[in-house]
Amino acid sequence: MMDALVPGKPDGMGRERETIESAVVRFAGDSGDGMQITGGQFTLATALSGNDLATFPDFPAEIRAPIGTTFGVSSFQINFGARVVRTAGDQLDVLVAMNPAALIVNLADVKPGALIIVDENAFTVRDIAKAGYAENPLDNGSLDAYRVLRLPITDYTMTAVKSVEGAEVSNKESVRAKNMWALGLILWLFEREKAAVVDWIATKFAKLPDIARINTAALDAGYIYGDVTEMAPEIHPYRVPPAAIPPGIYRNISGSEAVSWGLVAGAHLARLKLAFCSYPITPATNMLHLLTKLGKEFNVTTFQAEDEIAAACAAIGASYAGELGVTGSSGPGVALKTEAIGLAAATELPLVIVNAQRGGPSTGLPTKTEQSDLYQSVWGRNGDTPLVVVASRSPGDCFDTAIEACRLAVKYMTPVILLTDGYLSNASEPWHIPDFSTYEPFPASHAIPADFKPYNRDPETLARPWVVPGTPGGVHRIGGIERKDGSGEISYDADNHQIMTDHRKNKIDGIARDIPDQEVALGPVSGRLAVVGWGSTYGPVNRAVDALIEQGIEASHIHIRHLWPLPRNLGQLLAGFDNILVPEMNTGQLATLLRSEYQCELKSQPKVSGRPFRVSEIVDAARELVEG
Amino acid sequence: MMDALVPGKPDGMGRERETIESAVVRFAGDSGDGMQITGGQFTLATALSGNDLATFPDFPAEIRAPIGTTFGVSSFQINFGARVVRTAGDQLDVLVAMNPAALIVNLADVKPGALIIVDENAFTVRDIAKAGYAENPLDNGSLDAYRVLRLPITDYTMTAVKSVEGAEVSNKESVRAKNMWALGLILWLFEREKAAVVDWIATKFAKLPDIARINTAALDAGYIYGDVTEMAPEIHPYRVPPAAIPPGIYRNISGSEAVSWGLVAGAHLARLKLAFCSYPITPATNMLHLLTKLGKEFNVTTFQAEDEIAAACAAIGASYAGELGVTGSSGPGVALKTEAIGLAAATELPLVIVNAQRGGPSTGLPTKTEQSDLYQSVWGRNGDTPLVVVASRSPGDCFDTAIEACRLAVKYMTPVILLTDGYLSNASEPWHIPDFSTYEPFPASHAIPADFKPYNRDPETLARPWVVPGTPGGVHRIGGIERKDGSGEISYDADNHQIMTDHRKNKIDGIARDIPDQEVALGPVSGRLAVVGWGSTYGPVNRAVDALIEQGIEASHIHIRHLWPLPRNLGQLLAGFDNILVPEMNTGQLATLLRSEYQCELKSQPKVSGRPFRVSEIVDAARELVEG
Amino acid sequence: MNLQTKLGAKDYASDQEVRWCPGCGDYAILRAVQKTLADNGADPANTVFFSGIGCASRFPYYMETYGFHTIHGRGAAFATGAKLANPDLDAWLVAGDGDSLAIGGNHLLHVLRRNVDIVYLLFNNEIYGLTKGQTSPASRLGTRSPTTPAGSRDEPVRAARFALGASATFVARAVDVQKDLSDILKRAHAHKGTGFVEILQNCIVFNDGVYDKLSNKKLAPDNTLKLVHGEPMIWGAERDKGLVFDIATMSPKAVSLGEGGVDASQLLVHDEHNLTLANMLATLDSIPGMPSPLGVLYSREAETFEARTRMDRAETASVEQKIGQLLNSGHTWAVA
Amino acid sequence: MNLQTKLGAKDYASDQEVRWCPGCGDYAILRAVQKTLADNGADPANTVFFSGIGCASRFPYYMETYGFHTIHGRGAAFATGAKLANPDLDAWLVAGDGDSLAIGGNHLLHVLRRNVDIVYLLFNNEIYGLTKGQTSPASRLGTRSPTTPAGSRDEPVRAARFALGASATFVARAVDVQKDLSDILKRAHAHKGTGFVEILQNCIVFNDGVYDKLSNKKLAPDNTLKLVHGEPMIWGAERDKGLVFDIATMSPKAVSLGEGGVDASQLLVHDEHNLTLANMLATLDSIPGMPSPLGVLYSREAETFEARTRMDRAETASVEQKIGQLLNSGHTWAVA
Ligand SMILES: Cc1ncc(C[n+]2csc(CCOP(=O)(O)OP(=O)(O)O)c2C)c(N)n1
Ligand SMILES: Cc1ncc(C[n+]2csc(CCOP(=O)(O)OP(=O)(O)O)c2C)c(N)n1
Ligand code: SF4
Ligand code: SF4
Ligand SMILES: [Mg+2]
Ligand SMILES: [Mg+2]
Repeated sequence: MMDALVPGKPDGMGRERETIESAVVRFAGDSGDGMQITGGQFTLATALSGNDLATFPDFPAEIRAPIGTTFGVSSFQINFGARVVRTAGDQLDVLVAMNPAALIVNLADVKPGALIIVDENAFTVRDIAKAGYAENPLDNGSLDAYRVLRLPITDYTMTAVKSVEGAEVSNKESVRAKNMWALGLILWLFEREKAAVVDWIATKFAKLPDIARINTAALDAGYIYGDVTEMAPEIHPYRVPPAAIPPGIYRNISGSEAVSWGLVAGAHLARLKLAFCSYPITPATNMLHLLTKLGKEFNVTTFQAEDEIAAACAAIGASYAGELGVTGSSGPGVALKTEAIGLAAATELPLVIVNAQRGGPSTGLPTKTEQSDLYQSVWGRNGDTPLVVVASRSPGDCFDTAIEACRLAVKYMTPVILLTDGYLSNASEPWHIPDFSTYEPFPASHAIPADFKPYNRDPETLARPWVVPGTPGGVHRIGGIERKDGSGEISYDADNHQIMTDHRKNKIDGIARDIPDQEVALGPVSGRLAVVGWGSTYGPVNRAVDALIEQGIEASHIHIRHLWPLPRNLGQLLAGFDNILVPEMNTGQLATLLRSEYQCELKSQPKVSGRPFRVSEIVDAARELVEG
Repeated sequence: MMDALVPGKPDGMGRERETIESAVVRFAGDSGDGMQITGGQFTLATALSGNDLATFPDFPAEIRAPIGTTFGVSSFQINFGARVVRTAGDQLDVLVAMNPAALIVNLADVKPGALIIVDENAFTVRDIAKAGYAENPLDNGSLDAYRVLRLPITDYTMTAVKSVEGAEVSNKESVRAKNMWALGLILWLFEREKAAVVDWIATKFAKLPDIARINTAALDAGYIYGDVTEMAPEIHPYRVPPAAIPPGIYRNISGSEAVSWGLVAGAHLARLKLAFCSYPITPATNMLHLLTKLGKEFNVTTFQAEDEIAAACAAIGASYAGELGVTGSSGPGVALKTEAIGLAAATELPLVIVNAQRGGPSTGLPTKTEQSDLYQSVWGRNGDTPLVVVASRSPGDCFDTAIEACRLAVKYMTPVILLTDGYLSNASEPWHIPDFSTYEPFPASHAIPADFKPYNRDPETLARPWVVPGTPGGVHRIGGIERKDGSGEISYDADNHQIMTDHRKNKIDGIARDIPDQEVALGPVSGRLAVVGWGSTYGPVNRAVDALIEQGIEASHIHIRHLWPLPRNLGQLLAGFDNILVPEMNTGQLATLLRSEYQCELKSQPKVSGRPFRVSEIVDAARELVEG
Repeated sequence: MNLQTKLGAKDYASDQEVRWCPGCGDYAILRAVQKTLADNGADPANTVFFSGIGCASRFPYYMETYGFHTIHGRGAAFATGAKLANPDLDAWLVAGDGDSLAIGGNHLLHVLRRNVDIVYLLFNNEIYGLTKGQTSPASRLGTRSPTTPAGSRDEPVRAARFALGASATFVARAVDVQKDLSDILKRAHAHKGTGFVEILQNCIVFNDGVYDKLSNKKLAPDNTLKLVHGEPMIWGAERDKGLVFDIATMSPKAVSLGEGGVDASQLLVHDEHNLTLANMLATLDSIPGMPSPLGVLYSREAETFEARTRMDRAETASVEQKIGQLLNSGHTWAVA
Repeated sequence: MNLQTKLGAKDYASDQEVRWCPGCGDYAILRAVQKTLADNGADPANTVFFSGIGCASRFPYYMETYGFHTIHGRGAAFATGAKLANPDLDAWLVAGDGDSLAIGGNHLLHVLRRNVDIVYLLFNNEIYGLTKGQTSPASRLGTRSPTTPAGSRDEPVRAARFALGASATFVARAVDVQKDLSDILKRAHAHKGTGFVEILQNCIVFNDGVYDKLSNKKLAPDNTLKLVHGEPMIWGAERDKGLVFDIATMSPKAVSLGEGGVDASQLLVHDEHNLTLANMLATLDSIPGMPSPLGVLYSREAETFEARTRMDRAETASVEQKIGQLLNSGHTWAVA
């Protein structure tokens, strides 16, 4: 929320900068307008200026939708502030709309009184109609509730480009620089440095110096336009002071990057090579792309399989042969892996399955986020087939949860499902880069224990020994038919099946002893209200609980990272609250899990619109619950 | 339990027949010894004599295991009585063991003091060793706790065969008749008529008259041996008086038959052709075999697909084209169908998935029974993908549940999972043949409604109209990407996704209004103890509750047939009991479901040994629960 | 069904906005298919397009016929099931190379061997379009993509070769922008059984230009061999190149025609029904200097899946009775 | 690894009781494989047998080597993953015809085209043994089974033909009881890449005798053609039949040798490296009167999957450092 605090130092026109605590800005335009780049660069400049921030990119579902259509709109949202930022923001303080389609699609999210900046050159009769407007929205008073800054951005850009002497660029290339003009303006609006962007342009277009020059010119022009133009009094620059951020080295990181790197790190800490076997599927594909880049030097092999089943099987095959097999996919792809995952559970081999969840059911909404694969993760297998489920809460957190998934898979010889989602995959946040040398290794052992039998278990972990083919003296056979306790030979014996089923269950249940007790993320450890969440709703839930506390409502935030087994103290912790609210981006899957485990009364708050929660939605639901 | 009542009429030697209320007999021998046939014929004779009964065949996992090995033992158990019989029996009153392997494998189930009949010719040094005995168990006193009748059955059979004049049969064929000799003896033991067996032999070997004659001779010889031989006084014949069975026409029916016929009946009642698409897997394969036989005249098409995925997809394709698509499989196969089932749920097409459950996880125990796919059925899909789950409770009940599955699939345009299991598939019971003409049809409609849109819903059922390709004027497109409410066009709209998700959920939840309220199978509707079960544990649970009541413990039996959605009154019903015991052949899956729905306190009684519950196990657990 | 007025190609276009990238080869194919339906006088109400998932698989939405956009790789299985239920449907299947040769390879094999009477259009852009440009099993050696930054090194699956190995009864190849594409589609449609057509399709975004040699008007004549049953195999802008078979090496050889060259009468004559020839043609362009054959490589008559599974609906009354009999069959007994 | 004493065939037998039906063709294959390993001096600790599910797939349990009995149809994918992790494993895969050509068809295609360096033994009994006798995709026309009571009418998949269509680099055929089976297995094992061997295996219970013409000592000579690279193709008890290629019809023809017949020099000479020939051989026995070819139909050198994916393990310290650098790469900034 863009709440005024104190006036800041004046801008180039001597205008007072209004100091505000935080702001939410969305860049929106056609897919070809470069909005993701614009957003990314603004994010970087913002991070460098010391704000905390969170971002949310939203891509069109089509590869290349026709220009000017609503389904071709691409946007990038950033929430930044002088305080800790946990979400990409609910409502927009600033919307940059590069064409009518971008305006119509995004208007509903704009706060009344907020600033809307439009490129009026793009509001041609044709494009207005294409967006579905009956008449020009800039002219018919429909935007009266907002502060609208209509600028001929394309014209201004062309002028700026022409000013670059000797630049040989096409008309198309010139027009394309308009995103940099807009970026320049917004940099001015929030008192951000251009330097990093200028550097980036230079690097990016190192081989196309003319393109670099016109883009820099457009950027400068936008910035200068803001700094020196007289604008309506209600349009004035802002200052968002730096946040109190723990000291350290930071970078922006997306969930896709963090989970990929976390897997590399996890395999390394286990002293194994990483065998990442996958089949492309949105939004999981990025992991395959990123890991393919790393390769050899990181002990990473990637394998693009013929389908998801083969990917899962190959990952298990790799684990069988002694490396860390990981497979990544999204809901429908994970569904296909179900049978193979059952084999990994039965043969007790390590396997990490990363599920970047998306809207379901079936093909559903591939480019939208949702967290509706929790049932599938915890319960979605034939037979009594328990395994481990962990979920990441933010882009940066994907790094640590990926390591945790690797640790548990290797230590307990079990499949582990790591849940991320479309939001986490694409969104990025400033990440306090950890000192990797401080991470505790958990080396895997392929050594043959004394009295080796493939299903003799470690008395502590109940894990079986991981003796791999190629090991002299360890020759043995395993398979999916029930195995005899100890020897692992095929056994149809009734009692043995009971014993083995119990072992499998006890092994997974026992992992609860090896994970941290459930903590309260915010608020007291017992009391009037617990808001319980998991996965990527961490941000909005945390912010909502913050707001509730500010509003004088005693509330706590419980965020569950280990979804199976659940932390040992969770039941008791929940019992300490009068009310429990469980917001999730599905029809109530965690709510079902908690009820089944603890028989607790709770209020489920489901939401499946393909978009993250708004803070206000949670606040409202919480107030209703406690105030009745 | 073979409790003596009153003496019956004497046998051929003037021995008193001891009248007993019920008996459990198991025929066990090598796979080649014809034990299934022996058991089947004894079952028939028993049914004809008016007893109620239940049977349990147990096959070896191997196709043809080497002769004389323990893993080659095949057995057939029957429980019959003068009262209603609900289970195949816990402990054996009579064991027929045709070789040492059959003895060693089955001895643990024999009641102390029970009768063991062995073919002592089969107790050769070699076969004794093969079975794993260090010495001949018939000679070392190890069977002192039982009444042992050791007979040279093979020799007796050969003698009988030789007496058949002019029969040209091989030695092998002669020896094979020994199962008929044993059957004859048991027929005598329980005062059963030979006539039906003689008829059956005549029909079966109509083209091999000599074989028919020697088998009949062996049967006679066994019967006469019993009738006229002096045996130790503790070995005497029994009488099991007829049970009070509702009048009507009866037949034996296995679950595989009943479910297959039920599907035919269900499709017929919907006035559709049945398209049964499957891929062989134990124990589901029989359905494909049986339905293939029916074919054309029953409006049945069967399709053996290239894999389970194709089978599910083909079934959905058939439903799309307007017939009733059904796919059958077992746990690992159903796992593979998960993604396709999601599409059926998303496109809202009727689909019945029959899951004949078996021991898991992974390949598990293909030939053993278990009910561990409940999680997978209710929750095992990506996305929020609710569907309907029903379960059969006994072989005969498969007929009606299959019809119910078809009814719900067609009426609500939804996938329905029908759960049976290995026990139900193979076991058979006397079935009161229903008058099929009394079944209410539920004809499907492919008519184009006024204002047709593919996702306009029936206000009552929330089902969409089932307009099929080939229908003039109904041209439209459907698919797995989220569909626009009404038109069904692709829609990435956030609000629409919420609306459609709600529709899908409400549609399935609403089915609770269309299923019978939960009844109590036995005992009062509230009180001290409810034993809650589902699926094939119906028999032992019912019998156990009976026993508890007899023992003076107030108890009720609640058997859940509709597992999703659950009956509307179930929560309230459960709330009326002080204690709830949930025995199931898994690690507690129904218990989880009930807890998650009703937050009720209950005691889970899991069992996963690949064998049905014993009545006594449930009785003991119940007593412990209520008596502490 | 007799349509009162003959429909034009445009009448087969649905009201949905076509959402492929501008310049995508799929547009040309869409037009050719719509033209084919118009020329065939297809009844929209009896025509159904199945598809899997991928850019190509959006196809059904753009056709004013019935359409079922299913799941990735399984379109063939859905179509098979639909034909089981209603053998008279005029069914088409559109599937990408990933859909058909990666995840769907098994279903392609089986739909072909079963000879289900549908038209199978494999849009081969040698890339995964929808998921943004990873190599597909059809990608040629050296294809750079996010999953093969150094260029692909897996031997590509060759669709026509694979189809022949899978006992296909009709195999054709065509280029998206080929003028007479619709003629090939008509042949495929007329074929009783699976009319399998590999359509070489340009993905302008992720794999632009892989078929330039075959689609560019200048280059195509020297690089494509248009197959005509019963005609000698000749190609080249000047129609001066011919194909012969060298029995000593059991291999095809390219020869020059005319002056100083070979006489046309010595050339291999195309015989659609010869499997050995078809197999040879299916791998011809992997030999340097050899053209890429377009047209019908192979066809043979064979019983269709529909002929084997077709079943008339039995009368309700008779089924009712049969079921009653079934329930009462075998050993029954009366309890009074 | 140098084994101190050479192991005999029996040393490769595990202590598990073999549980196939008495008389099953699998026994002979088991013996031949054990002999092959012994002859190869295989290191049991570095040898691993993968399998899917089926009677054939029980194979690994009977070998005193590493073994992984996986899930139905996916053995090839597991083997591929294992070779990705450890390219030096001596890996074998045993899979039935259902396992390979029904549920596993896609993985067979891809393991072949990737040329993963394993031996792929397809036990083809033309039936589903383990599930008690349903037809498999390899069942020939007319096969009666519980799912085809009137006889199967689907065109069978021919394993060798399919493998060639899938770009296999080594394709051989053999009969279970063939004396020199082990020689063929050795060839497959020596091949760099996927050594694909279709072994025609008798299922005595559910499909007894389908290969009688090829395995019966009296009938075999007239019905099998033993392929030898570089040798003319001759068969018959009297070795009086030969194969020629008729260029006019582009088809193989059987001729009589010797007196009044054709001279051996006119016969087709087997060339393992000729794909056209291999394709022809793969369908030869579908022509009435033609023999069934046994031996190596086709082989070619090609880069293996392992050669493409092999990766030495990077040093722990260096990876540690690289990860540190990775985390700190790109735009970073300091907060004080
Ligand atoms: C089960 C499943 N796996 C993966 C995907 C993601 N996916 C969608 S289309 C596609 C491949 C597209 O390539 P292709 O079939 O060649 O079609 P094109 O887009 O090139 O036309 C993939 C991997 C999916 N939708 N479902
Ligand atoms: C996912 C799955 N589907 C089906 C089965 C059942 N099944 C086991 S083996 C088999 C086929 C066996 O035939 P084949 O592969 O030819 O091997 P064979 O037994 O003849 O050696 C089938 C259908 C299974 N185990 N798993
Ligand atoms: S990505 Fe390629 S195949 Fe897909 S629509 Fe765009 S151009 Fe066509
Ligand atoms: S069923 Fe057939 S293949 Fe299987 S073990 Fe028996 S004989 Fe062999
Ligand atoms: Mg493609
Ligand atoms: Mg087989």
